[in-house]
Amino acid sequence: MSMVWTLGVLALAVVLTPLLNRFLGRAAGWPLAALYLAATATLWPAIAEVFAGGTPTFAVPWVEALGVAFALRLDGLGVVFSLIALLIGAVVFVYSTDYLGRGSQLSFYLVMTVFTLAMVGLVMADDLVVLFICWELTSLASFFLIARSGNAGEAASMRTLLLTFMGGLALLAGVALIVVRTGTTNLTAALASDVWTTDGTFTAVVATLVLLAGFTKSAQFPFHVWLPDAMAAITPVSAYLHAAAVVKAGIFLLMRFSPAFHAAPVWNAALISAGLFTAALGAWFALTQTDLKKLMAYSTVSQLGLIVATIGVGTEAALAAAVIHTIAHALFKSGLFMMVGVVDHSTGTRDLRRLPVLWRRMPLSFTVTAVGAASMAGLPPLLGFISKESLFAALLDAPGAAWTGWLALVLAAGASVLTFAYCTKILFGGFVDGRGADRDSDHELHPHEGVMLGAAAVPILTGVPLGLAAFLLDAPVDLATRAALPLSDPHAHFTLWHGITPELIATLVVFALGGVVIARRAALWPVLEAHRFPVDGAAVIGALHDGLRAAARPWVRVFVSDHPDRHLAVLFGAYLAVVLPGLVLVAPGTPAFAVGPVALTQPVDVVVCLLIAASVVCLCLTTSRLAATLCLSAIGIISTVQILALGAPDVALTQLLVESLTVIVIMLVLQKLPTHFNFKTTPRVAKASAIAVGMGLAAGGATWFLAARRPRSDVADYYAGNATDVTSAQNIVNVILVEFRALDTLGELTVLGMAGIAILALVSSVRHRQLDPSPEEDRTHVPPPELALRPEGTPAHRAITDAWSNVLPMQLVLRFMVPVLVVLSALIFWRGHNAPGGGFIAALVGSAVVGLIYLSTSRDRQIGPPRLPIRLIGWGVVIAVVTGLFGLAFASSFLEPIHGYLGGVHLVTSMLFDVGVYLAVIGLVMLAFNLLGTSGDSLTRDGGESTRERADEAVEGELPGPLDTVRGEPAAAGRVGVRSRFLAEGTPPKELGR
Amino acid sequence: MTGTAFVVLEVLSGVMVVAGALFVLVSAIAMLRQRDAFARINVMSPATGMGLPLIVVAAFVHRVALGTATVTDGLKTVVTVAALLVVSSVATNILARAAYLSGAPVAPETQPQELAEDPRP
Amino acid sequence: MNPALLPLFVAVPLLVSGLLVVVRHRLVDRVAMVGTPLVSAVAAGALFVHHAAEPVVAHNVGAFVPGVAIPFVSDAASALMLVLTGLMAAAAAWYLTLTGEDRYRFVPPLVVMLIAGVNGALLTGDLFNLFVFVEVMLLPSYVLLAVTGTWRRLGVGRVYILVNLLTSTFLLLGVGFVYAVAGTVNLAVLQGPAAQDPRLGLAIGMVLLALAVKAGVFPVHGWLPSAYPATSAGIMALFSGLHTKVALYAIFRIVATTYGEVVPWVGVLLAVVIATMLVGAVSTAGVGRLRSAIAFQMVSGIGHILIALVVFSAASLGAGLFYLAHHVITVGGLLLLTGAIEQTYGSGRYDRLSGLMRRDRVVAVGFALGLFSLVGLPPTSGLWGKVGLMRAAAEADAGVAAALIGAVILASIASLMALTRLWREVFWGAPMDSYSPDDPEFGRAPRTALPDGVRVPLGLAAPGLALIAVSVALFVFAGVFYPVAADAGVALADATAYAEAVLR
Amino acid sequence: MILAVTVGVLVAGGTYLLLSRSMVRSVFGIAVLSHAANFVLLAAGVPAWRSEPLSDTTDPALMGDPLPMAFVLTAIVITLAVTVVMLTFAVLGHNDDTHKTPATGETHV
Amino acid sequence: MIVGVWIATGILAVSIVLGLVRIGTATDAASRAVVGDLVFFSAIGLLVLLGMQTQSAAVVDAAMLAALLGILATIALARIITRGRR
Amino acid sequence: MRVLYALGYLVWIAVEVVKGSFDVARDTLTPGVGSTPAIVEYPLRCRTDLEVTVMASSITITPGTIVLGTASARDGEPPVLYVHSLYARSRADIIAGLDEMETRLLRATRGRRAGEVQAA
Ligand code: NA
Ligand code: NA
Repeated sequence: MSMVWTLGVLALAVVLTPLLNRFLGRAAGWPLAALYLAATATLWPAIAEVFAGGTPTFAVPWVEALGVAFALRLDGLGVVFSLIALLIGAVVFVYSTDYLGRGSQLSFYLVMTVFTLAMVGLVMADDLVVLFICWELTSLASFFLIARSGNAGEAASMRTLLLTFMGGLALLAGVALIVVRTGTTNLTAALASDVWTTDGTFTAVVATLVLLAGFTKSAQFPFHVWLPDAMAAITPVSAYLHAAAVVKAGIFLLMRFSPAFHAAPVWNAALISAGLFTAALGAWFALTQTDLKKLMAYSTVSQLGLIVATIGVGTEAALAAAVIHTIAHALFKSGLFMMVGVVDHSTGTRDLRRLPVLWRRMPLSFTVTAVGAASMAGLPPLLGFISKESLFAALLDAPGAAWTGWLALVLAAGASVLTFAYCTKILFGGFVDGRGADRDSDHELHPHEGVMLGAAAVPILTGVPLGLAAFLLDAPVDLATRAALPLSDPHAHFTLWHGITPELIATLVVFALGGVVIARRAALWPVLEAHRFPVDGAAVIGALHDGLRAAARPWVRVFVSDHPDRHLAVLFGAYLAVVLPGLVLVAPGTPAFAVGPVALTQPVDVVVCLLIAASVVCLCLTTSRLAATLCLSAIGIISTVQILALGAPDVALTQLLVESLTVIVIMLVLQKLPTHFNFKTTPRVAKASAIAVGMGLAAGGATWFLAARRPRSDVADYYAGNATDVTSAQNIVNVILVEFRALDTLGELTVLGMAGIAILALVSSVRHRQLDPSPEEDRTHVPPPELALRPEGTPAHRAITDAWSNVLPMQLVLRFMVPVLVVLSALIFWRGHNAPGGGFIAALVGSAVVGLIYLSTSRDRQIGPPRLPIRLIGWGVVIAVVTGLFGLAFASSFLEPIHGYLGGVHLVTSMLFDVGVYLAVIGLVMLAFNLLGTSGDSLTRDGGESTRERADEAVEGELPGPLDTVRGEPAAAGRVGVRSRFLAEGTPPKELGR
Repeated sequence: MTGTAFVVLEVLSGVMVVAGALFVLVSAIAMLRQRDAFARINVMSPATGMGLPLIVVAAFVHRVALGTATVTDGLKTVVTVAALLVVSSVATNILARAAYLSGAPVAPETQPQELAEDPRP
Repeated sequence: MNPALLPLFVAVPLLVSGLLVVVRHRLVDRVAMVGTPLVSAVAAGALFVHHAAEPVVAHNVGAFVPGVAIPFVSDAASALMLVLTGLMAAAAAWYLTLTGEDRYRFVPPLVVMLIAGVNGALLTGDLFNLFVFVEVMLLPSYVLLAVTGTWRRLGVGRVYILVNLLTSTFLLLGVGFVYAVAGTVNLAVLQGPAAQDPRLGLAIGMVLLALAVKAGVFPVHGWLPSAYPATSAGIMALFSGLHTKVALYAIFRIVATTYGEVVPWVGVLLAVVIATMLVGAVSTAGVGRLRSAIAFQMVSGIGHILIALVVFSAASLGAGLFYLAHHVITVGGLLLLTGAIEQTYGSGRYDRLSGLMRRDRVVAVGFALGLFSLVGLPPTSGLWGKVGLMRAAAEADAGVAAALIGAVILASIASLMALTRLWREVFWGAPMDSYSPDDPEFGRAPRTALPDGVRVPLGLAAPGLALIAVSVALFVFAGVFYPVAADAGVALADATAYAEAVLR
Repeated sequence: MILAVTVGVLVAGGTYLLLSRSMVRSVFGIAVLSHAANFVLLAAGVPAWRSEPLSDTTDPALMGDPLPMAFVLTAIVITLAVTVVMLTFAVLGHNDDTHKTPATGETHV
Repeated sequence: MIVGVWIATGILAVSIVLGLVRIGTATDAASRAVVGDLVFFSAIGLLVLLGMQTQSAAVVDAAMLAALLGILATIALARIITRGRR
Repeated sequence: MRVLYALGYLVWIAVEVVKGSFDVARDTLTPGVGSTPAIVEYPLRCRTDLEVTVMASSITITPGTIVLGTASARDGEPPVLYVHSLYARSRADIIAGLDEMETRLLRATRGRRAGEVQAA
């Protein structure tokens, strides 16, 4: 419970931060530091329990479906790392109160407190997923803290985020593998699993993933690049995150998983080699820096390398050494970072080449820095000396052949020589040499020591007593070691004097070489600084970004296009890829063709096939839009023949009517388009033909191998045997449509009706001049041809140009035909249940009437009252649905037909359903004619209606004013009839359709 | 339906369909051979005026022979033939005028051409 | 519960849609457009709860014989999808009322019709009926895509309609072949035999191919990033939550019933899934508009969701469905926020936006959380989505698991890199002092000074922020929400119960 | 099964048309493909049973499968609906050339 | 009868093919339109011939509707060749 | 009486259609182009719209002739048809044929005497 309190206090700090910041500004650091100390205090009972040999735990379920619990557990590792996080955090907050500018520092304090919460959660987590979440949160907090420092920080923070994100993914993958393999998300249970000893491959894979995660965060080569980048963040952030916390999260992770991996060869090899290489590289880079803070960053990289290498050794002594060096490093490095801030604030620069001689003016700062640098360099009697000795000793035990230990020691010693050198550079370059003293007098020196120096001194000076009384650390380090190696029984004994040992000799060699460096430094620094490594991490990540964009472009270019044919070609390719191999696979096992009452292939099928082939060829080859339309029409009608030959009269009638209507609508549209296809739109013949032939083979082959190779289906038998009994109707296809599968029909009628609404909405969304461009603007405008015609006023001229006299015979015919068609439509509607017909076919006949009337007038007019179509559609859908709801309300199911008798006539509610169908179809057809039928000619005439106007009227009703043109034309005397004499009198009649 | 009548009607319907089809073929070939759109419209008549009505009537005769014909069928056949003869010709007039209006070229052999030249100069 | 009520999920929206065509009143339009999906979601929520007692609810519409009638079937999976699509549609509709797009002609009835189609497609147990409802979904989509957005919408409208129609034709062909081989298109009757009969397998493969196109799976994904960004943000958000997801659900459902756990062609499937994840993620880096980037993230997300199909277990299906839910909400939120930005500054192009972090802090924070969610960072639903999928992937055979995990990692890295660029170019940098809105016709307009005080109105950003808040809630209360998806996964995996309920 | 050949021819033609950059040709392509799909559905009903499914005139044992016929009817009508919508797309802007869509100079990404 | 029907079917098929050839080769829209009409009616002829073989109940209706629709098509063709001028 | 004339007219038209069809067939199936196209103006005696309609329809249904345009009456001029003829030998032949047709038609619509009315 104590752990929860700790987290609670930290969460309270997060919550209080806005308030504290508001009232105290940068001084909010004081109460926050106090809260951190309070958090430490609340943790004390748990720490005591750990010292007593226990492991306090806490768990509440979180996502039980995944087995995830909010589980905490404190052990030696947790104690060490949480104390580092809390105490250094408190110190840094105190430091910040002086370091930060006056005024609000909300984002700094807020993210810092969130970070601490996540960090402490991370080290206490006893659930793999919780651990992962805290891990990611520390990454995010780190990212935000870098990002908040303006332009320089933004780029750097992105790189940091990317690298730590990669590590997070590796960790997540590792966690997923562990969870699935061990069946638990509990960290302790998972680490205790025997899979780590029994399955070497699995262990190696997971170990690799975990160490990758650890490497990214603890800045190991090649992921070290983010840390120098992160120096864009302000100094308190670096002192906390980049010395004590975030980077230590990586170390923590490696130690946390040591129980599972410490004996895995991959683990040992990777950690030791990467660690030592990083140690050397970091130290070398540190030496080449002139920015004190960057120098510190590379120094951190180097120090962490040593720790990682030591963890990789995996022995008891090694882990103990790693723990103590972690503590030592956290102390001196956070202090040193803070000292850089002191120098920076005092001089206005961190550049070693610009700093004046400081040690005389700032003796306290010089002293504290000297102690910190000495600790880092490993000078006795400081803690750094003890920890480095331990590291050297531990590395000697490196697994493998005997020479590996020696090699490791030599490498580590080499890195330490460099360490010694850069420590020299920090101290002498920063305080003694004063390379900038004579050059830059513009930087006035304002010693700024106060609170900042005090805060920096605390961790550094803590290293002095701890070095002298190192035995104090024996117990905590033992506990931590035991946590990292559960089966061990460590008894660390830290002391300044171990006797003459290899590590002592190595240390002495380091000191000796270091002395040489001090002596020769004036010559050495410029040489080193001039030879910076040419490639830096920012460039590498920049190149990665560029590479990704370069890689992305082709994928975008190939697959994103405004040209439909490109997309369709891909679709066809996919279809071929699926179907052709599929056919090859299924062909061998294909059963024989079905044998039924008649032969599977009838002679008429062959005729149809040939005619369709001819029409298709013509359709594909012609460049005339009209010819293409006629070929399409031919295909449609020949298909009707085939459908009828297959015994589907309803389908045949529907097909015939639909085909005709479609072709007529196409023709309406074609009057506005160029007469011929642009040759540029013709597909590349070879390529398109190849795809087309392939598709033909695929679809034809699939029909050949999949269809007609079984007897008539059970469902068909059911319909043939029972449909009439169930529905008392003889036309089975019709009752399937309106009863058995009325739901399909409901969907279909909605689609059909709403297609009318669709075109209305589409047309409404387009500007007038795009809908009906003026002849000048219309690229497709074809001027009226020069006609060989006698002059205006002659009967010959009128015979061709007068529309009304030429359509009059048709108007007369329609007077007879329309009633016939209407009656026919009604009959077809009525008989649908028992003979080919029904709502659709009847409606299509009705639509033919609409079409005839629309096309047979002398001028292009809207047909019917303007708002009628949308009403028909809307009410059509409503009637159909309501009929269905009747079934639900008064029978047992939606769309269930209810039978009844009215005056002896058998009635079914499905007929009402058919009414809905009828209305919707008529509505669509009227809208299609009205909206697509306008032509350039109808617009140029006086009183012509534009498409836009028709769309508006279809929605709003007849519009008054200047648009009210067609209605304004002179009223005609009457309609054409058997006795009328309009032609003889020379006056136009009133035409149908209005 | 007696056997003889059946045979007669069946033969009749067979002859009628072949004759009808031939008229359609004549129109089709004429389409290829005529010189302008107006001539082509003109030679549609054998198909719509003779060919199709023959076929439609033959179908009815066939049903009569089989004994499946009904009065409704007869009525529909009449309507169909009427539509093909009357309504279709009215529509053809509209097409012919539209052809002229669309600027379709008139064969130069056309003499006289009184839409272009005044017959009473 | 009376199973006969299931068709109301279709009937009510259709009725409302029909009425909205006739009755045109602004308030009625708005209430119906937002309310219909919301009511549908609430009803589906009740249905989901009911499934604890009765796992599968099935009804043969019209009360005809099972196997002949069209069955409507609901289980935890379909109920979850209904809830999700309903909520997403309601959020998008809400946004449309804020931008005023609901006043474009017939947008409300078309949106409601879309809901009807979605609900029907989610509930039907009949392949041909699925085709019909897919068409009911698509018809309004063609229009909605093309009536809002820039003038380019008309061009891509052609792409969208042609791709979808060709795909529908493929679907119809596939359904035809299924009937040709099996003599039925009833999923319950089809349960099981596909694994034994390769001919049926091929037919179902054709159906799945068509659905894969509609879902936006590589290599037939191109239409999605081509078409979606050209329409308005609200419509894109609506589509993003409905179309591809319904297709994914149908894929899951069909595979679950016809194949069960013997998923065929795992190698091919694996390659396709991995390619979808990677191509979507990598392509995100190749664009310069907010919504194009999100469109590619949608593609990548679809690949992620399909991991469940590769692994195919109740747990993995649960993970896939959770990821689906997370993705719908996150992408929807981001799109609506983008919409608010576009509406305010006239453009969604990286090069015309800058420094929004300082101008519009709340929107920026919401957007950042959305991006976190996309890449799987806490505290967002994306984290649990990724955890679940990683777990599911780890369940597969070693080789498959390695490939899937590797692909997820690579896709995440590519996404992060692409999205950080987006963030830097749009949200960081100096706040804009002038703007050049995308001209609806020419794409470019002269730069105009940005008046003082121009900010993204919070009211306009509210729907997007609400969805992002849902994403965060899904993170915090994953303990409540994850089991929902897990239950749905269990239901999806139990095809026998499904079939029995239908044929009972 | 000459129907398979018919289907193949129609699909090949439809495919060829869809690969052009003209919206009208594409509409025709879709229409042709729809015919093919209808034939596939009807072939799925096994054309060895071809009598019309009218129970008053036809022996149930000889009847063609009515279910695919109903499917085809539905499909035909849906095709009609979308064809009308496609034609609207083709004619908006008086330019059906999808190579030059009603373009605006905007880029697509 | 059946022989006649087969012969007629063949003749009509030839007519349709000739018509298609003419549609493809015509130079003016009006000619195409009229040939298109002919192809339409020829196909209707085929439909009627098929009906004679199969005793289809729908053929009489189909023929009647086709005759009426053919007229509709003819007028539509008239509209398209004049590009909408009436 | 008129009914008889009407029936007679129908028969006459039917015969004309057959004759014309054979004309077309002969021309089509023999080598060379045997047509002599002409477009002539034909002022009508028909007065009611029905008469004009039937007249125009009859002309068109007869193979060899079609109506290209119909002009309404104006300024005392009667309605005029423009007829395209394929096989007539001369303008006079065409006019004569049309006159005969119109006369027979008018007899059916107006009775025997009306048929004799001469063109204005
Ligand atoms: Na920008
Ligand atoms: Na004629």
